[in-house]
Amino acid sequence: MMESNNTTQMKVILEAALLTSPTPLSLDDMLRLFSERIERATLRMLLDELKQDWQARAFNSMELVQVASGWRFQALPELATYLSRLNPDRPHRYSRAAMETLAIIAYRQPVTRGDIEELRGVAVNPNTMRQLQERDWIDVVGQREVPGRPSLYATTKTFLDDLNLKSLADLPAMETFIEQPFVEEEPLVEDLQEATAQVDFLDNGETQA
Amino acid sequence: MMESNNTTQMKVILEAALLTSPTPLSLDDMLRLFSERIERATLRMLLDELKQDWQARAFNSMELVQVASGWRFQALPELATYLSRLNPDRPHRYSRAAMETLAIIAYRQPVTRGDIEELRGVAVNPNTMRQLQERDWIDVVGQREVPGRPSLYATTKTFLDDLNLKSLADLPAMETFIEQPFVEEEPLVEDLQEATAQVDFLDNGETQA
Amino acid sequence: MIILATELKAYTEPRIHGEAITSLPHDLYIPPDALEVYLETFEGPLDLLLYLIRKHNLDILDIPMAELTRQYIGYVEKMQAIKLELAADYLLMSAMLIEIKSRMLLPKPTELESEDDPRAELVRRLMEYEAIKLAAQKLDELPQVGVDLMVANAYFEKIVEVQAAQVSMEDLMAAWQNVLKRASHFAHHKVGKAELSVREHMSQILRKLKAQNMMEFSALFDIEADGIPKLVVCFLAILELAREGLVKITQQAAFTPIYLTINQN
Repeated sequence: MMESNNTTQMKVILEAALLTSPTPLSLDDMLRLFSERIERATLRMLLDELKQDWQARAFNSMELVQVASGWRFQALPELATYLSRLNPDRPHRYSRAAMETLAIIAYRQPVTRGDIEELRGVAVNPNTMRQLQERDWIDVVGQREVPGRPSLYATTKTFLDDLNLKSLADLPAMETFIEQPFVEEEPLVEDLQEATAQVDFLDNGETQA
Repeated sequence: MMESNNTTQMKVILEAALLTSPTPLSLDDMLRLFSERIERATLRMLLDELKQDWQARAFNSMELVQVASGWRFQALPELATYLSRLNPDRPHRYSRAAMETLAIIAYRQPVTRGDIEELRGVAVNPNTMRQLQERDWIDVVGQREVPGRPSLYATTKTFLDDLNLKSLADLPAMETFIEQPFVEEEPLVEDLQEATAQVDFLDNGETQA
Repeated sequence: MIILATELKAYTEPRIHGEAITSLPHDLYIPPDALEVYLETFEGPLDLLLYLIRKHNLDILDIPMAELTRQYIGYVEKMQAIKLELAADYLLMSAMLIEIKSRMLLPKPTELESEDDPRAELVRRLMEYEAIKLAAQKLDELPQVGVDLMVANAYFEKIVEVQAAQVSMEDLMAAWQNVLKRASHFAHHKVGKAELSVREHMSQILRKLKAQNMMEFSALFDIEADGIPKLVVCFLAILELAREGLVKITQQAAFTPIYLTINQN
C-alpha cells in the first residue's frame, strides 16, 4: 500500500483522518498520523491545499475549517437546514404553570390575568401568556370594564384545531371537586335542551307522555 | 439558498449527511432530508452515483458502503494503519470465550444461554453476555416457551454494521470438520472384541484394588 | 527478554510446573494444582478434548477405565476448595466419557445401527464445537468499526428548530384538575359541557364585537344554520356578557333594533 512519502498521499491520509474524527484535530494530532518526521509548516501547507481542493470542487458539501482546538471538516452552513431534519429536536413540554393557565383560559374564558391568578393562587408569569399567544392558542377578545380595563383572554380556533377539537364543548366536562360544600342547582343549557326536545316530542303529537 | 430540486444538489445534501452522520443512514433517514417526495429508486440511484463519484476521485480517502442498517462513508481499509495512530486506546478485542459466545449467537440465533452452554460445554459467564449487550451487539428477542421461559438472544444490526456486513448471510461460512475426530469406522466385531478385552482388564483392576 | 519469550510460548502451549503438556493428559486426569492452568488455557472440556485430539492424536477411547474412574473420584474429593462451578464442566465431561466407555463394554444386540454408537453424540458435539470455534476466530479477524475501520463523522452546525410543545387532551385535563383541586377550598363550580358552550360563545361574541365595534342583536344569531340549542346558548352568552359588564346592550326606543357594543366605560 501507499507510502506517505509524497504530499498527495499525505493529503489523502489527512483527509481521511479529518473526515472520520469526531473532534477537531490539532497539528500535534495530525503529526502522529505519519511515522516520518514532518515539519509543522509542511503540515499547515498541506491543510491549506486540502482546504482549497475542497473549495474547488464543482459541487461541494463540506469545508475544512480551523477552530480553537484544531481543524475539522464541517458541512457548508447552507446545508444545515437539511441535515437538521435527520434528528429533529424532541418537542419540549410546557411547564405546569403554562398548562394550568391554558386550562383556566379554556374552561373559564373569557378571563383576565387576575381571574387566572385568583384561581391558581399565584401570580401569572407574563412570559407564559406571551408563549401561549405566540403559539396562537389564546388571544385577547376584549377588556373587562373595571378599573385598569384588564384584557380578557380566550382560546382561539387554532387551539381547537391543534387539540383536534370541534368546539370547546368537546373538552371533557370536569366536575371533579373533591368536596363540594353544597351543590348549587343551576339551570343548565343541557336542561334547556332537554326541555326543548321534550316540547318537540310533545308537538309531534305524542300525547302519551 | 439552494433548492434541492435537481439531482446534483440532492447528491451534495446526501454527501454532507453521510459524511457527518456517526451512524449509517437508512433510505428512510435520507428521505427525511428532503421536503419533496422522492422515490426510493431515485435515492438508490443517487447513492450509486455518489459511490461512483468517490471511486473515480484521483486520490481518494473514503468509500461509500452499504451495511445492515444503511449507508455510510468509511475510510479506505488501507488507511487504517495511519488512522489507528490517532487513538491508541481503541476498543479492545474480545476474549476467546466472548467471541465463541458471540459466534454461537450469530450463527445459531435465536439461542438461550442454555443452548450456548450446551454447545461450548461450559457455563456462560454473565459478564460476557452483559458486555455484548452493552456493546449493542446482541439483544433479547423473546423467550422460549419452556419452563423458566429463558431469554432468546440474537445479534443486532449494530453488530453487522460494526463488522461491515450487510446481513447475516455475509458472515464467514461455517466450516465443519475436514476430517472426523474418529477416522476409522470400526467394524462391529472389533468393537466387541475390544470390549471383551476391556472387560477383562477392568475385572483384573477391580479385584486388585 | 528470553524469559518473557518463554512465558509467551507457555501461554499458547499449556504448561504445568514448567513442563509443556505434550503427552499429557493421556488419562484425562488433571492434577488439582494444575486446574487453574486448564481453566485459563482451554475454553472448557470440549476445547481440551479437541486440543488433545488435534495436537496429540489422542484416541479418547483408549483410556484405562479403572484408572480414570479412580482419578475421577479422587479429583472430586480434592476439588472441594477450588473453582467448583468451572471444574464441574470437566467432571461432567469425564462422566460422559466413562458412560461412553461403559456402554461400549456392554454386549451389543446384533442389529446395532451406526447411530447407536455411544460415541456419536460426543463426535457431534465436538464437531459442532470446533465449527463454532473456527467461526469465532473468523469473526475476530473481521475488520471492526473503531478498531480497523473508521467511519465518517464530520461536523455540522445543528440548527435548533424549536418545535412547538405538544399538548394532549390528557395534559390539559390534568392541569385543569390541578387547578380545581387547589381552588376547591374557596370556590365551587360545576363545569359541564353546556356551560363551556356558553363561555365559548362569550369569547366568540366578544371577538365579533371587537372587529365590528357595534352589532345588531339579531346579527349575532344565525337562525337558519343554528339549531334551537345553539341559539339558546348564544342568548345565554349575551346575558352572561351583560351580567359580567363586558357588553352594553342598547335600544333607542321600543321595537327598534337592539345593539351590542363592548362596554367602554
